[in-house]
Amino acid sequence: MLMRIEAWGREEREPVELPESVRAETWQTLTYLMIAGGIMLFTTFSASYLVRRQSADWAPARLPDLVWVNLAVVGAASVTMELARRGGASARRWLGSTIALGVLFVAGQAIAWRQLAAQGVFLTSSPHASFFYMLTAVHAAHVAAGLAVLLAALRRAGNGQLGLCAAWWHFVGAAWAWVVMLLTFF
Amino acid sequence: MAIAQAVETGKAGHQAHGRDHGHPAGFIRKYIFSTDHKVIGVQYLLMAMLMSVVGLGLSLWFRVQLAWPGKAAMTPEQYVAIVTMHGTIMIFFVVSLALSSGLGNFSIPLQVGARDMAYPFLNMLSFWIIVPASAIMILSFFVEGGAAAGGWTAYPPLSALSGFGKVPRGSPGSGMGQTLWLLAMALFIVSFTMGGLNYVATILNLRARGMSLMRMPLTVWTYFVAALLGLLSFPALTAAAIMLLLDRHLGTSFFLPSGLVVSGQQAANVGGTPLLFQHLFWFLGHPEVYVLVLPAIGIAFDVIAAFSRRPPHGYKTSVWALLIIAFLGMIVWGHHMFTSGMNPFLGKYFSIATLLITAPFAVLGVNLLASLWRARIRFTTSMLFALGLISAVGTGGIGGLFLATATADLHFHDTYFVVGHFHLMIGVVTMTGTFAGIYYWFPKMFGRHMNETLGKLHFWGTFIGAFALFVIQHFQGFGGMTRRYFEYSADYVQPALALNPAVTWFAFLAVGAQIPFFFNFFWSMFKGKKAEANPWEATTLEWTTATPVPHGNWERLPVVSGKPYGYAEGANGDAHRMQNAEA
Amino acid sequence: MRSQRGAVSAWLLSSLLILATILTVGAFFVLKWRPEVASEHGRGVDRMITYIIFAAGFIFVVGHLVLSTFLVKFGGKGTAAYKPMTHKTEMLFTIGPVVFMVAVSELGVLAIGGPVWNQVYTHKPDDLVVDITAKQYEWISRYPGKDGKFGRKRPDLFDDQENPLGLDRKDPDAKDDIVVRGAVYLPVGKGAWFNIQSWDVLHSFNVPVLRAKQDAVPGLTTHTRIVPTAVGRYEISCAEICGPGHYRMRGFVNVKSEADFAKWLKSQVGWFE
Amino acid sequence: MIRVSALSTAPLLLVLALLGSGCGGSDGASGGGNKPAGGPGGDAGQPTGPDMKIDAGTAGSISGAVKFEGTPPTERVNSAEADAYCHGKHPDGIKSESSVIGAGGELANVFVWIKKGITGKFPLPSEPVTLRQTGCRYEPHVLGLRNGQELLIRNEDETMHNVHSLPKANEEFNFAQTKKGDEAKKKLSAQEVMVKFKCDAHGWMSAWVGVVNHPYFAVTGADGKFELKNVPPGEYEVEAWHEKFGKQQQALKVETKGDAKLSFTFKEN
Repeated sequence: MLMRIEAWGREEREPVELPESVRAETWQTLTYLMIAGGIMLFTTFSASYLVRRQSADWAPARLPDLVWVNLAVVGAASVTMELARRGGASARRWLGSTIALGVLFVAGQAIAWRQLAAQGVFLTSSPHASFFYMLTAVHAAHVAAGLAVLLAALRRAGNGQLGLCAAWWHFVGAAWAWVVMLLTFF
Repeated sequence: MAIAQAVETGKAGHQAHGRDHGHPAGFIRKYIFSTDHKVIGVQYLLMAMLMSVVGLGLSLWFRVQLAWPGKAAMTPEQYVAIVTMHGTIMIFFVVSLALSSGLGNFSIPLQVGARDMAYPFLNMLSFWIIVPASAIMILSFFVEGGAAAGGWTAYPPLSALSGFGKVPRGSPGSGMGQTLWLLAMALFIVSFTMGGLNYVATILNLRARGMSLMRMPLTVWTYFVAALLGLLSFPALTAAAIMLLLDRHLGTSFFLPSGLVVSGQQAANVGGTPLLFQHLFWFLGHPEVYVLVLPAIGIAFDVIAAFSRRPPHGYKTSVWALLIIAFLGMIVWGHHMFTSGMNPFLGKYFSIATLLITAPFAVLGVNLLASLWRARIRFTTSMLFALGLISAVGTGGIGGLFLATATADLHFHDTYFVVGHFHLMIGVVTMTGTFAGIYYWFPKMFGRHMNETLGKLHFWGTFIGAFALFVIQHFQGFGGMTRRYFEYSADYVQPALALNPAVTWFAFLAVGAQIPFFFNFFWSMFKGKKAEANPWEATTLEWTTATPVPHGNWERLPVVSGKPYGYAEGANGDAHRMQNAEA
Repeated sequence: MRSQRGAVSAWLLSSLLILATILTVGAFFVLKWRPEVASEHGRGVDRMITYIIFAAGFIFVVGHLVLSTFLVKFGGKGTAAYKPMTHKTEMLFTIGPVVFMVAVSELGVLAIGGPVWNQVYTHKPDDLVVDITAKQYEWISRYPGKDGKFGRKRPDLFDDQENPLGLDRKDPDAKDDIVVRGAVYLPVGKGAWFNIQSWDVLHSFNVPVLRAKQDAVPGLTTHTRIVPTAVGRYEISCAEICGPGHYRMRGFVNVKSEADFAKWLKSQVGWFE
Repeated sequence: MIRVSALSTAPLLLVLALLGSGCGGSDGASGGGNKPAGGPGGDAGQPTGPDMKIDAGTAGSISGAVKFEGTPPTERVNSAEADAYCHGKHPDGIKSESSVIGAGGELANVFVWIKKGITGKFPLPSEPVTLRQTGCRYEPHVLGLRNGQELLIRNEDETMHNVHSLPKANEEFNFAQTKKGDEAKKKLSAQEVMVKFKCDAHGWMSAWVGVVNHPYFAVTGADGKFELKNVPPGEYEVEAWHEKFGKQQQALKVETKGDAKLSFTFKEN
């Protein structure tokens, strides 16, 4: 077998690089697909939430006010991301502030967890709390992925190639807005 | 599409490529941690073959128990675990790996005229995540309580009652085995999702110049639709798995309701809804059927075109049928749950919606059949498997009529009718498609032909065995024989029971027929008849490059000038026009 | 040479396909392929199944005949040549199957299946109400006793041997509830409305002869309605995997004449009487 | 188990991380699961200390009887219809064995053992204790054995039984014995009074097993009597356990070569 497929690897030395423009298109496909997958994930969770809340034991707890502050933070991060995307000389600075706001957001979420835990509300306290903890954790994973991407993009900031990073980042922000609305009003 | 640039790079990147300049890359980078889609495709095939030994072995073991109770040295606890693991391994670690991942990886870049997948490194990662996933799946047999035993559908509460913390234990297999099952499935989802991303990006962005969407071979179309379906439906299982894990290990109550009493022990859970899991599971599970079945049909279209020397009938309608199947496939999951206790009104809706899917499937079936009309059929092994697929799609498909009708499902739900039906669809259809693909592309993979005599032996054994085995199971289902039973005692089931030894003998035939295939596969790699670049006189792009396929697939990327199936009547009989032929 | 071998394959495969078709269709005449039916809606279910057998059988037979004919006609010696179909024929071959499939299948489910489906899920006021509780691996039925009321089931009072339904001794509704392990008693010809529950995992209340199948879901009460039409003893088998003992989770539905049923009911004492 | 729960969440988070790795670069998110360690039961296992040698010249005994006062509860009769074999053995139903009381109030199936006062290690008997499944009942209904001693479980019925133990300190087991003559050997390795055994297939079947560190335990017979032999002189606390009427303790002193008398009386609860 090894002999048979010998030829495949014979000329292997450099990976076959795609031209920049094609590469950009594949990134675009990848990003939008992942956003679609992410939307499906949060839709599934939301549907589960709406089903689960019909049980007799449903008792919505008041979320810490901090989640609204966090919403504002993530909103601001979207704005700075948008400014960074526009490019220009200050793009890197805007991207830096986006990352800072992102970190602040995650930290804020962690504090919100601790506030809730201090009130004696834990993962298993009520179904509403279970959803809160689970959804924030799942969402934080998405934010963390976004932050990693932004950090990687910091080098390239300024040459106007932040469109896809921005798309993901806006998705993450919108997802949090949706989660907060869901947990508060439904 | 920026194909032109790709061609330019192709020129630039490969002008220096020649035998003399080749640096032999290290063995490990070439064959183990290779990023070449062709190597990865073969790796997937080998992995699937390895797992099929386990999965099929398990099935023979419990078939012996079913036909001759007590002769198989098996306890009821082992039985449920074995049935569960057979289902999981065969669906996710054999069929998915061989068909979706294996042949998909090998054929997609070659058929669209790309040098490799869009993300070769991600591709390699996808494969290497499957290795620990497979290992974990198999190792779960050896933990306390044995492997997962809640059925491949893993319905809670049985699958959620882990016995960890305050959660009571539902059955021996609900403990560590179920956790490892979930872990392996999580890894599988990661791998399959990354694979799907790669497929879509490759098909959308890396097509050769001139290959519009409507010039793609049907195989590529089916992989494209299947990958999109997978990407949109797997998140539902991901969410369900997260909630199930939380229920199992951290004491939440997503799926565990109030008032549970398990083995006399009262559970602390409140308010969960077990039905929710079923909805989420089948929101993935039903599209997953199409994720597996559609590529098999796509391969059959390509194979039938090549060996009947004419373009497949109704290319456009087939593509539309695929898209409609994909859409409808996402909104009919509830037909798996007619008797589950969901609202009877929903049952009616799902029944009506599901029966609509018969229409696009009928179009595919008619197109497959009509592709033989006025053809000049060459009966190679590959073609035989594709023809077998037509029969299996028809037979399995009409079984779906019974199950999709809620009223009839009152009798058929969870009987061997279901077993026979889904084995025909995601067992026989997928595997005949896979084998058709393997015999078809083997010369391209290894530069040698597979032995035709052994191949025919393989086909006849597989087809006769599998067809008889699963059609008889339909009759057992008519007789009301329930699934997942270790032994039977009821009066009404006795006539159905009498068919069990026959089913087992046919199972031995179908599985035994794989022995010549395994032998043929490895023997032909070294000793098979040498193959030229286009041995089948087929027209799609993979046959335009040299055999064995060089790294990067083409010296110069092909430029597509026409439809994928340029078969026609020529002056001296057959004629064919390659897809990249100059106009 | 290729064409000769091709001819062999063509004949082999097409005769095999025709043989398979004949055997499959013939099996319906030879085999006792479904249990007798002993319920009102069960006859409807069978009517539905028969309808689909004819519809599906038609597709199955025609499809395989066409396939076999094509194999022989166009396989082997290269006699035929490809000419594309006209657009019109092609559309005909697309719209035809679509209309046929949709008409046949939807007509069946709407005209025959729908009414039967409704029959199974409609509670009529004078139905006998029976409470079924499933647990690993037993079926326990309950009748409301003289007062016609079911007592509440309390998980905290559950005891496998002493109180498998968790009834409260002090609850007057529960006191006279009649509890039967492993068996259900029904009068023939009278509608019975089932409340089905489960203590632990999913089970499915499955009585093939009565064509009844309804999952027992913990935390939920599911329903089904049965009108038995023949006196007899019909086995309940669990149809939803519930653990290693799934296969032996048995029970019996005893359908009795009205007089015998009344006699049986009278002979029963309440769980706490 | 704990480690795996953490492990199994990690890949899920990884999926999300990968789904999220927009334009290159990914992040290995790590999952954390926390769960209180340790199961119930506390310190299980064999007792430590020196091997005990009983001096036959000084050892005494404890004996007595257990009575029940009040109206005996009515015995429940369960239909065995679902199982043809059991139905054949008990066409009129199977009586529950939860309270077996003689005409004079003699209470059978009471487990009597020395709860406090015994230390040290005793040699294990090599022969196993047998728990039979016969006539769709467990035989005996209540039994005792030493921890670490072999328990032989045998199916003597022509039907499938399922042996399911519901311990708190020991390891749970749950397995089927599908045919007559099936045997299984099990060991319970921690002291536990009592472990309930049930058959998932036949809801009326139950057995109770007392697992004790030392050899001083007994089960009352139909006459309500028990005897603990070869007890070294000393002060002890003796417990009597009944599945329906609960537990009682009494302290007593065993003199050299003396026979200490004990009587327990259970009342309706």
